[in-house]
Amino acid sequence: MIDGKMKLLISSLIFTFCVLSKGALEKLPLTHILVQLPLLICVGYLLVEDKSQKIGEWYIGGEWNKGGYASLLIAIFTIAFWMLPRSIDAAISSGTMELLKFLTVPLLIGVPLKLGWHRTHPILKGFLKAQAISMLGVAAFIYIHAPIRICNSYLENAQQDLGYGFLYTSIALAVIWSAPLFLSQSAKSFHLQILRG
Amino acid sequence: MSAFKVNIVIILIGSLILWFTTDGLQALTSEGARRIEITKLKPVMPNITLETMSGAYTKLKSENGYVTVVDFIYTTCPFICQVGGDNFARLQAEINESNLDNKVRIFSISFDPLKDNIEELSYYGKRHNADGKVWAIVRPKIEDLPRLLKAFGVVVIPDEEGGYVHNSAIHIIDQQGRLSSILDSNDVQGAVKTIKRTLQLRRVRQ
Amino acid sequence: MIKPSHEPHSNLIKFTMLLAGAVLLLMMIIGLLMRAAQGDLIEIDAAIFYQLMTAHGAGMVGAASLTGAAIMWYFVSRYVHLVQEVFVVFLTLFLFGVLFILGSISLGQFGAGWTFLFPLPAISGGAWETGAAAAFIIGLILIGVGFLLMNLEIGRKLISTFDGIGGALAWPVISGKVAPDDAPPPAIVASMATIIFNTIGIVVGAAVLVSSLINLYVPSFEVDALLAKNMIYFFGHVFINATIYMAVVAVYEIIPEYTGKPWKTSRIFAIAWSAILLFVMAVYPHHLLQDTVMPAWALIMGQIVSYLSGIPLLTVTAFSLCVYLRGSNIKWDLASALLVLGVAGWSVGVVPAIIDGMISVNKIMHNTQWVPGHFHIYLLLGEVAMSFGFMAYLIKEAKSSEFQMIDKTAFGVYLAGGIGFTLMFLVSGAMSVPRRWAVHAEEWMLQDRIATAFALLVIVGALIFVARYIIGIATYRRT
Amino acid sequence: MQLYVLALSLSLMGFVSLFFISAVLASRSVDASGSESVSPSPEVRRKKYIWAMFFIGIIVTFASLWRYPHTISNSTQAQAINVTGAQWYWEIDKEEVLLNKPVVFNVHTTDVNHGMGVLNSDGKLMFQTQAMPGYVNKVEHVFTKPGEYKVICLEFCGVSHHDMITEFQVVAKKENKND
Repeated sequence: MIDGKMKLLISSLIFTFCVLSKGALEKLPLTHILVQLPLLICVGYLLVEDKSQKIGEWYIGGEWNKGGYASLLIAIFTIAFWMLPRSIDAAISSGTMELLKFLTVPLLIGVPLKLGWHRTHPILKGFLKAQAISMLGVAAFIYIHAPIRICNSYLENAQQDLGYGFLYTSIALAVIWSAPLFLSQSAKSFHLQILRG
Repeated sequence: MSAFKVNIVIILIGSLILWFTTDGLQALTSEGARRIEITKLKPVMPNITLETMSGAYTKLKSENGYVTVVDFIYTTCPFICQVGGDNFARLQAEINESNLDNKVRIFSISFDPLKDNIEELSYYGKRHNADGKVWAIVRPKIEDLPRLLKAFGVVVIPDEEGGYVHNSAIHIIDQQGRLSSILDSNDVQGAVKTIKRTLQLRRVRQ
Repeated sequence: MIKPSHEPHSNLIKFTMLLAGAVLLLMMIIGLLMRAAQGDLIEIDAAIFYQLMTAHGAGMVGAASLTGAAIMWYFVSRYVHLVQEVFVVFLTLFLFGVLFILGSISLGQFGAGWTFLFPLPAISGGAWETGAAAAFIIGLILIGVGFLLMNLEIGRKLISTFDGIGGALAWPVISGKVAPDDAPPPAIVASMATIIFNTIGIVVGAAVLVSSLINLYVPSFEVDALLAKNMIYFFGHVFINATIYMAVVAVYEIIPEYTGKPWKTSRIFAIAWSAILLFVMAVYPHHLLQDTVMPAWALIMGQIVSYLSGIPLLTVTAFSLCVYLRGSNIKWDLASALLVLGVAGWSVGVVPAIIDGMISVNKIMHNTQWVPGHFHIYLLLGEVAMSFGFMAYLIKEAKSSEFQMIDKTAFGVYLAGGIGFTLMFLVSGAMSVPRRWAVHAEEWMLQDRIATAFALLVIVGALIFVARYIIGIATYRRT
Repeated sequence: MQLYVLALSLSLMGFVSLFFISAVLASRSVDASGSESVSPSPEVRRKKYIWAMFFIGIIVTFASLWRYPHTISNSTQAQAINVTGAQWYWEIDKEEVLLNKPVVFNVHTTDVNHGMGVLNSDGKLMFQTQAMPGYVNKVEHVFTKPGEYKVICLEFCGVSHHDMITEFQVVAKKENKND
């Protein structure tokens, strides 16, 4: 198993990579949005430990974050903000927004997701997963077919590539999340034995 | 604080941030933002010199109190500028029909003044029936270009085939030389309406 | 044998069925008005007609899905512990959705049909405003969210109890690892399959609904019309099919109680339901057979799968029921009669559907009244009959559960009305009468008028079913 | 054709109903279990039905799709017609087409989905295709009877959906006087 320090190290390595490869990844919207941003989320995700750290305790055990709703809301609003084509444009043209991106994506998406997910009700988890698949589909729809340029900083066919990227991500997530359900979960199925008598 | 209150606070703050960064959910894209900002601020455009397709010189701000309609093009553009050209041809016809031809000027400004020489400009003009009187194809001096594009908020980036990608739109400059509205480049009817409204405003003020 | 081990959520489901029964009656009356208007017996303005049509479509799909969901929830909750609050949330979201939809139609004059075919909601030709279209779409999204939550609750319980999706679909029975005696009961297999395709349908539906909503307010974000049509019909087909696949659970669970013979998950039953799971999703292109720009392989697949879908229904569910009935000494009462009618109506209705699923027939039958003909057979005489049967079952202990004269009469009137009503659609379809026309030509009106009379019979029958149900609930409470 | 479809459907539907009616009638007879020994067991019969349905299905599929019903022949004799649907009228760029020669309809729309259905003078639907925003649906038909044909709308398109009606003529080839 990877321990906390190791995770911290990986986290900072990814962050350094994101900073160094900034120019290369931001050249295309596909790599900007579907590589750099997820990597930055990973940075935050690996940054904190569930229980061993103080921040973890505060998050996991805190009354304010009951049901994990608060941390999920923070993550969702931050995701919504960075889904705006305007914000992406601004992150390229303005240094302040760039800095904001490198701070908020790990800290306000990655960290809350890591620490809030545990407390989330299974149905809400399923709902959010379905929602993510569906909304990636919407984004694909818009980016593939939009006759206008959504981001001023990017070319139109690059925008279409991003659309297809959303589509494939959506399909991949659907497979990744549903495949385990087909596998035998015999550890849990003691109830079945009882039913069978 | 209880979880419920915290959640409410997060929702409030989050919604407020999204509301302000999208101008009240009006503008999700930079282009949308540019249009909203302009209708609010009506910035004065730099009064630069333009060279027309007949080789004459003119200024962006009209001395006779005309309303000026502007689009940005490059004449070798394979697609979007040609469609824009057709739209401007329709606009020119509409203006002539409404007898506004002594109150309105149309400029198609090239943002590639090095490649677009006088011959290229006049060829583009001929192809789309620009009459030279209401509608002229023009180019700025190369040193004025960055300032001009910045003022209009037009972003031009080179594409892979040696051309450019840019936001194409109908820009309307009022009699005082202020950029007053931006419309979709195929919204000719809307442009005519806006032009009439802009002319009306002045009359009321006088 | 896996036997029911929990008390089902009776009161909640009884309340839900009461609501659904009322909606069904109301929508039937709207249907009657539409047929009467087409027959020129009453006068309805075209705009109002199309609003009624939108309400009838959305309301009937809604009522059918609500009854289907209630049936599935009721019987699944006999086998696994379901959190009742989830159904309450589902019902609340559903009712809010209905509120939005009714508001968009009655206040906003929305009339684009329940299929909200892009870009009609956005381009009404002045008949309704953007806000009305948005309210309708938001209403559908709310209902979809409700269904998603309900499906997730049942799905996760089935997955953890019956050893994964494969276990709940009885795959070990197919491979021979588990004997039919130890298999999950038919109700579980059917519910698991329905939940999977319905969840996928809702995810696709949500994507196209949200895209349409964005397009309403930011028209420059265009949606590709062909892709939108594919997604809408995928969602629509899956959703309406799910209603009957949920309702048939009532047959699997109730009929054995009437005969005393168990209905087991056999190998062929398990194969049939896994096949249904695939077919329901692969068959939707049969709604697009007249879009010649569709790739030929997709339309051919639509035709072939449309035929294949009939095989599990006819040779497994229908055939098993017939075999099962023979010599069973089943006790006939309103519940058992309606449930058997439901399977029969469904099986009969699939015939004109399969025939219309052939491209060459579709070319001259699509969007004529042939189409409402076939789906009214397997809704009116199928899903809705099963739902009324389930309602009769819910109040069965309340009275002496004999097949009383009034029940027999109601059943006869409903059956006769249903047959006559749907036959008129088929005859009109064969006479090239288009569907969804507010105004009919003189020469089409004979069938319209006959259909109106039959519709009246259906309503009389349904009214008695619902009245008996209400009386039943009232007396049940007291005892 | 439509009447054959109706007749076939009704007889198949009757056939399916008979199964149910006989099963319901047999449910009362206590003696029914005895008859099972005479006829083959249900599982054997079920298999027979499944195979029969597969077999019939394969034949019907090949017979009905041997020539793909949406084929455009690309014949040099074909006449092309552009049909455009809009809320709520049809625009046809030819008022007359020739008899016994393939006619290719290029079906467009300027706004929402429409459905172009063509009725003959007896009000019988000859064929149809959808009109979809951003696409051109092509459909080919050979008219074998001269006369007036009606174009109607078969996809719900708003409040005046039922008013989208227009006509065109099918005429025999005119005598060429120069011959």
